[in-house]
Amino acid sequence: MKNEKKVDYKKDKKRLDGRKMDELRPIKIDVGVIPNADGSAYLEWGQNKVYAAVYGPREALPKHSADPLKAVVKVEYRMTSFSVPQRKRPGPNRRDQEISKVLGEALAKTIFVEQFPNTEIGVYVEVVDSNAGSRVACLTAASCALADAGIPMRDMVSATGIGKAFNELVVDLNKDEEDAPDAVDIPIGILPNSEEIVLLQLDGLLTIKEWEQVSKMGVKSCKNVYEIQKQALKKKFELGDAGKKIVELKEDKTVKKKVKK
Amino acid sequence: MKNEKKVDYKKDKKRLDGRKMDELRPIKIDVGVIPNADGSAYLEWGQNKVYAAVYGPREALPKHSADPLKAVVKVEYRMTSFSVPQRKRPGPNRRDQEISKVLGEALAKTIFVEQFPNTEIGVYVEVVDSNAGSRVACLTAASCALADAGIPMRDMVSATGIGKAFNELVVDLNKDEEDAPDAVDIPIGILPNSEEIVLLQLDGLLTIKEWEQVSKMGVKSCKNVYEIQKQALKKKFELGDAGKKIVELKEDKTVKKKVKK
Amino acid sequence: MKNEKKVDYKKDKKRLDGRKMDELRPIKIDVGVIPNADGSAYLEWGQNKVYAAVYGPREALPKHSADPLKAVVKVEYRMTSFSVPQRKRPGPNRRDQEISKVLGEALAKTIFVEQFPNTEIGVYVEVVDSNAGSRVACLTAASCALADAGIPMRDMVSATGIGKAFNELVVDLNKDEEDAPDAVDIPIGILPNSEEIVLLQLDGLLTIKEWEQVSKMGVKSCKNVYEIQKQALKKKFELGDAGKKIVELKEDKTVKKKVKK
Amino acid sequence: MRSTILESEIQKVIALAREEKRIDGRKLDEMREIKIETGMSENAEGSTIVTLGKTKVIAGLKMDIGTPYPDNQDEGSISIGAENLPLAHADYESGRPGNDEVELARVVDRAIRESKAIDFKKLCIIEGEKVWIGYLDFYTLNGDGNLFDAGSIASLITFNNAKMPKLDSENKIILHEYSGKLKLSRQPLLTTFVKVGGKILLDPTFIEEKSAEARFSVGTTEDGFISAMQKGIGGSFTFEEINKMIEIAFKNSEKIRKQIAKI
Amino acid sequence: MRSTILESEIQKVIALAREEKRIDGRKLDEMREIKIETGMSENAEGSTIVTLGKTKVIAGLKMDIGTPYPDNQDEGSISIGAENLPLAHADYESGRPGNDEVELARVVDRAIRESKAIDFKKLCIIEGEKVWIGYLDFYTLNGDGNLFDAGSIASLITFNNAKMPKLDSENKIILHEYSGKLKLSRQPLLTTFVKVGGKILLDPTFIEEKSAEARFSVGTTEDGFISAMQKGIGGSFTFEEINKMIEIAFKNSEKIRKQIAKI
Amino acid sequence: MRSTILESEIQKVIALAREEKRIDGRKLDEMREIKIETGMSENAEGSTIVTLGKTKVIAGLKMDIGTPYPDNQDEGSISIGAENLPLAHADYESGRPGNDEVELARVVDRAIRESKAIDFKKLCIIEGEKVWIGYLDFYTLNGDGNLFDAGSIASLITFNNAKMPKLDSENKIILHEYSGKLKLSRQPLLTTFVKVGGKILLDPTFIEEKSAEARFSVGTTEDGFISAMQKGIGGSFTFEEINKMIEIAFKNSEKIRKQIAKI
Repeated sequence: MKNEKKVDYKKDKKRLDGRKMDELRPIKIDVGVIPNADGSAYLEWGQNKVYAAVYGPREALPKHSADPLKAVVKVEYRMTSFSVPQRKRPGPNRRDQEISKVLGEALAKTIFVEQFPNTEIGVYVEVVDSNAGSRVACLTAASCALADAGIPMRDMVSATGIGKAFNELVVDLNKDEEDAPDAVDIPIGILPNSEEIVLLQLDGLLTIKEWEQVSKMGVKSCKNVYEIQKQALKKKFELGDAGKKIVELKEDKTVKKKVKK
Repeated sequence: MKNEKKVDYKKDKKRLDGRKMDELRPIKIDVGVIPNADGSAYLEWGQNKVYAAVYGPREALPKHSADPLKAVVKVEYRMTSFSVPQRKRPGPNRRDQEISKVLGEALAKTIFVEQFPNTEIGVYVEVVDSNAGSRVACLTAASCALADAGIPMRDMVSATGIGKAFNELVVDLNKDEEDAPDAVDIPIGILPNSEEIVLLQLDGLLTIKEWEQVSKMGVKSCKNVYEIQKQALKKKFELGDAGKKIVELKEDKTVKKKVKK
Repeated sequence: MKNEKKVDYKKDKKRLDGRKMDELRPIKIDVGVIPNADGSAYLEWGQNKVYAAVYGPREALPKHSADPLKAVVKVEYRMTSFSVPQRKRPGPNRRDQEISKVLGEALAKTIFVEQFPNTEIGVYVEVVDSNAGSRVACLTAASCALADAGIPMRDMVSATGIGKAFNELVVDLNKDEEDAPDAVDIPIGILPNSEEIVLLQLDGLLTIKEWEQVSKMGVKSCKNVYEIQKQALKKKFELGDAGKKIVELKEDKTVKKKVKK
Repeated sequence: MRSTILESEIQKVIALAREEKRIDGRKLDEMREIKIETGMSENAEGSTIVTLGKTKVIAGLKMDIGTPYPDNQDEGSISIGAENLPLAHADYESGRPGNDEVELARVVDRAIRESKAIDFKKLCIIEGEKVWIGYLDFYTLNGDGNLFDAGSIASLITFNNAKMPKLDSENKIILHEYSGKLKLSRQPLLTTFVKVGGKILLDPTFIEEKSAEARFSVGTTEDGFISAMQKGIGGSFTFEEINKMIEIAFKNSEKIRKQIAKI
Repeated sequence: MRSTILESEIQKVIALAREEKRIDGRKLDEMREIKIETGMSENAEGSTIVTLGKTKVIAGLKMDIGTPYPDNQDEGSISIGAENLPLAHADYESGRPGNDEVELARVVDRAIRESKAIDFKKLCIIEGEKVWIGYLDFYTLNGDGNLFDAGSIASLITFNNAKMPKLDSENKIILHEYSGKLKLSRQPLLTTFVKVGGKILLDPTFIEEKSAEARFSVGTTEDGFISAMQKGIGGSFTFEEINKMIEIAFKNSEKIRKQIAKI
Repeated sequence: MRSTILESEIQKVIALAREEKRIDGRKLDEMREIKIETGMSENAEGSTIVTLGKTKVIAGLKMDIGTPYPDNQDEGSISIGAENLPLAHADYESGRPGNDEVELARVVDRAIRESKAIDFKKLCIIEGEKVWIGYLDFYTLNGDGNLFDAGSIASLITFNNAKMPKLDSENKIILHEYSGKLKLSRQPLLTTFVKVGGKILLDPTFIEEKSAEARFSVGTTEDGFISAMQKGIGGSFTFEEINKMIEIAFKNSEKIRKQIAKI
């Protein structure tokens, strides 16, 4: 797969899978798919398929993990053994650990954690099929699950990968593109209304000039993702613009929710 | 060992080791062999050699494991590294975990756990040599150890393996029989007085007709095991029918025992 | 390395690295090298390079590890992956576990633990380069770090290896000597003022006669190490004989120190 | 350990069962509706989502190449794992599989393995050197009881539909290329019951399992064989009860097999 | 888990930052003094101690021989590990590396790996059979913040100076003999910032990290490339802030590269 | 962690020791009665139960085939493990071997290994390729102190009596067939003492160990060599005390060797 050296997106004007340079793979979101969870979402993003579930705010366990000032947000990113070409061994590996950490940090700012002292909000994401970009898929799904759970948030979190492959900057790299000799992968997550960056990573070699271009593509693509998230939430609640509801939370910080024990 | 295809018990009328179809291997039980334990037993069953020890009722540790309504019964089934033909690695494997679970569930009903709230009863069984049937050997030994510890019980638990090998239903398969091409292994544990089933597993292919026959053989063999258990307890206490004492416990549910801390 | 069979120290009158039979490798100690620690030391002993740090007395964690009668002394001996010729895997191995235990037991007697009930004193030693004798180097460094932390002690602990190589009893074996066909390694740690033994291990074949000789060499060498320890502490405090200060602690058992939480 | 089930709910389930009623209105021997989806994971050699009432599990198979066991030089192997994901129920926890998950995986495994449905000799590539090792793992996505049957159905379908990876001339796997299928000679399925308030209930929900005295699973095949049995939880069964459950199991699994055949 | 930092200290750091001041008197974009020592571990193929203010880390490299990954038959590999030793700070604990250490190691690793500084093909001994596997581990000896940059500098220097073990005729390592060096084609370095009280601070100390809303690290090369980025901690950055930090990073890392070149 | 020993019992043991008395009436340098049984585990290459007063341990040996260590191409190896089973004492816990068990196993191992009793070269099957790896594990069945000596005796006898598995023409183990024995050239044994109330006690019981200031074990051979020493627990010994213990150890182990010789 690493041998596709003759591919040159600058010349070809289109990508290996036929997409335009700034085109996302098809995204489909269903909200409320896990009945037991307080909030949940199933998301397909190209070949990526992920489930996200939110439990809480609930009593923090073990008890000494509780914070008297705010809710503790725990995020766990996991992959099923069969979600990757070569069987993944059981238990979290170092990549899973890091992704869990950055996803948790990307969600932390948007949740009004100070409203739920001494509780935990458990956010679990499970990848059941993958093809580059599973972390941004999971962040996007987790954000929908939090909204579905009615957790008060400043804004949604919308994410996408931007990068470079075969001599061109592109949106939402797939696996073949990630294997390009000059591949650069830049997962970006933003609060779509304020354009603040909550997730940002980069692997590969990029110039500052390219980065400036990338940041513009990032904002635009994340906002496209945001529209899809809003539609999904709207579909679930049917009774109006659920996405709008989330945005309105920014004004109404007084929302309270009973904590389950 | 899997090549003994010409063996046919239906024709041969006797088994590879000379036993009759419904004959148990020799069983020997010594009660009270581990001085530190509250109750203990050593059991030889053919080549199988196992130790069982009971500690408790004692303070449940860790404290959050305590149940305010009843004693928690913890059973651990382990094998020494040299108890099997190929060296067993240290630490419990998945088989050990499952057997610990089913043995604990087989003992749970017979113990009057509600008499000892907030305590634990630790039951530890260790296989030091094995040759098919170690789990039923351990269950039988554990039951004797519980009786030796004076833990109030509804009944003893008596167990045996029943199964199929070389075209015939047989009692108490040994390793050569477990390796037969048509081998079926069915560990059964019952309360010998009420004939209630507390342990039942099956591996292999069996018809309903054969199962009906197996269940009769199971009850009969377990009752034979029960007689040996009673003799062993009698031998230990010398002063009368200890086995009977156990049975009498069914009538006298008021027995109390001081809990050690 | 095991083939140096023609070496014979009895004949050669000097050792492979040119040392005399009773000569220590060069030792260098710097006290107070880890600013965050309550006490610390860096020690070079031939090629061995080790860091020691002391934290405490501080609140014992987890809480149930606290002893209401005395401070709990926890010692952890670890090696970096690159401190040995063949890369060491992460995590403590059985050797590390044993050395941590014996070092802790060697330090226990000298610390006035009963002055600090319910606290822990954490002693951490890390080997960053090694060449035979890292445990005695660590014990020596840990003792300096405890003194640097102002932990009241009955005496310093001074340690060295004694042993046999190439047909002669020698002080402070290096790796080449440890690989001698007749090598015997005897780590010894003493309280230098009372000559009490707090660390003693032996690997190899030694006669009683040889042992008698070894014990004399051990006391002498440990006392040499003690002088170096005193110099290092003196250098740190500059204002007088810090080593003496330690010794004086023997008289003044009333010293109290505020416990940090 | 978290437990979100209230004692009062359990008492209600038991009281209902005594009157031969169930909290969701089912008959005692009535199975919940089963929905089946396959092939969602393109990276898997086979994958299946089974929805059994509110219970939902996903199973997937990866085939790898390894060396044979010393005592079975001409046989490949299959291993089955089970995990109750913390996203599937408030009471599930992260971490290594506990005793419940180990038992679950092993019983699902035995029902298939002991039925001789899979011919391990066909998983041999080069005797004594290279064999196929299949890893089938199933994960609970929403836990509402009877993971035994849901896992068993999902595993069987996954094996039925699995494509075998293609090998190159050096017997190395060519990613994303397949040749042939993994054929099963039997269609074994588990059927699980619990005893609540002295009554036998087919296909228990989560709350029914928590209310149960005892549990029983039996693996049955389309040609009249029992391939596995497992009694669980701390109570007891009479032989009569066991016989009755085996009888129901044969009938019930036949229905499921018909549904599977339509896929 | 122990935490020795007081809330009042954090509030003080934040208040100072709002006035564009720092507790140690530095300017917001001022790096602490760097001291470098190399070669202390004779058993290592390379070793470096970097002191960055009061932060001190030791890095060491061991080269071992292994088999190549199935999909990269002609390439060796490098793995980077990080450990916060309990001797380095009262808040550090023993045990398996936590999420913080895993992230630290992986970001330091990526900045180097993704810059293509190391040619993994040169680590091949016999294609498909034997390759070099390099283990670079760095350990915190005194923890006072910005382990990312300290670890990055220590790792780069260690690779720069590493000697390659000599092989015998059977391609086995001859202990303590060396032949040639591991050459790097680029000099990538991380530069790390935190946002405290809305202000961007270069090279944060431990207390500044604990006071921070957000953290950002960027790997830069001497020839104008970004090789890694990582946003950390639960807050956010604007694109403007990111751009400003990248600019400072290129300038700052150039200074450090000059210091490294003098070794 | 459970601890069933009362402080008052400890004080009693110390007070008695000061008067040169022991709670079980023994003299200070008196060993408890030793009983020896062998061969109970037919699956083991050798097995032994040693009863020392109320202390009871079972040791067993399994021989396996593996590859030699890179630096000892013509040598096999032996590893010794120890486990205090939770069935053996109320204070013992399940789980991975703790520091006590690791030290116990390693000291028993060293006494034998360092005596050169086992010729590792004789455990070589094919140089550089195949060697014997022996796993001797001993388990405490009833714990009443001095596991060092009980484990040492059980291990030595197990090695003495061990049968070597037979190999087929491909150098694979033929199960349950044996050929020849594992011969030991020396008979090393540990002898263990504790210091209680300033007095030296041979062969301590569990409560005496809990009452002890310090512990000392010495491995001795029949031909006048010390093969191992280990000081344990947090107190100290004088050189005089050590010398005295070594002297007793030589005498005492000679008696045990005579008993062993009779098996």
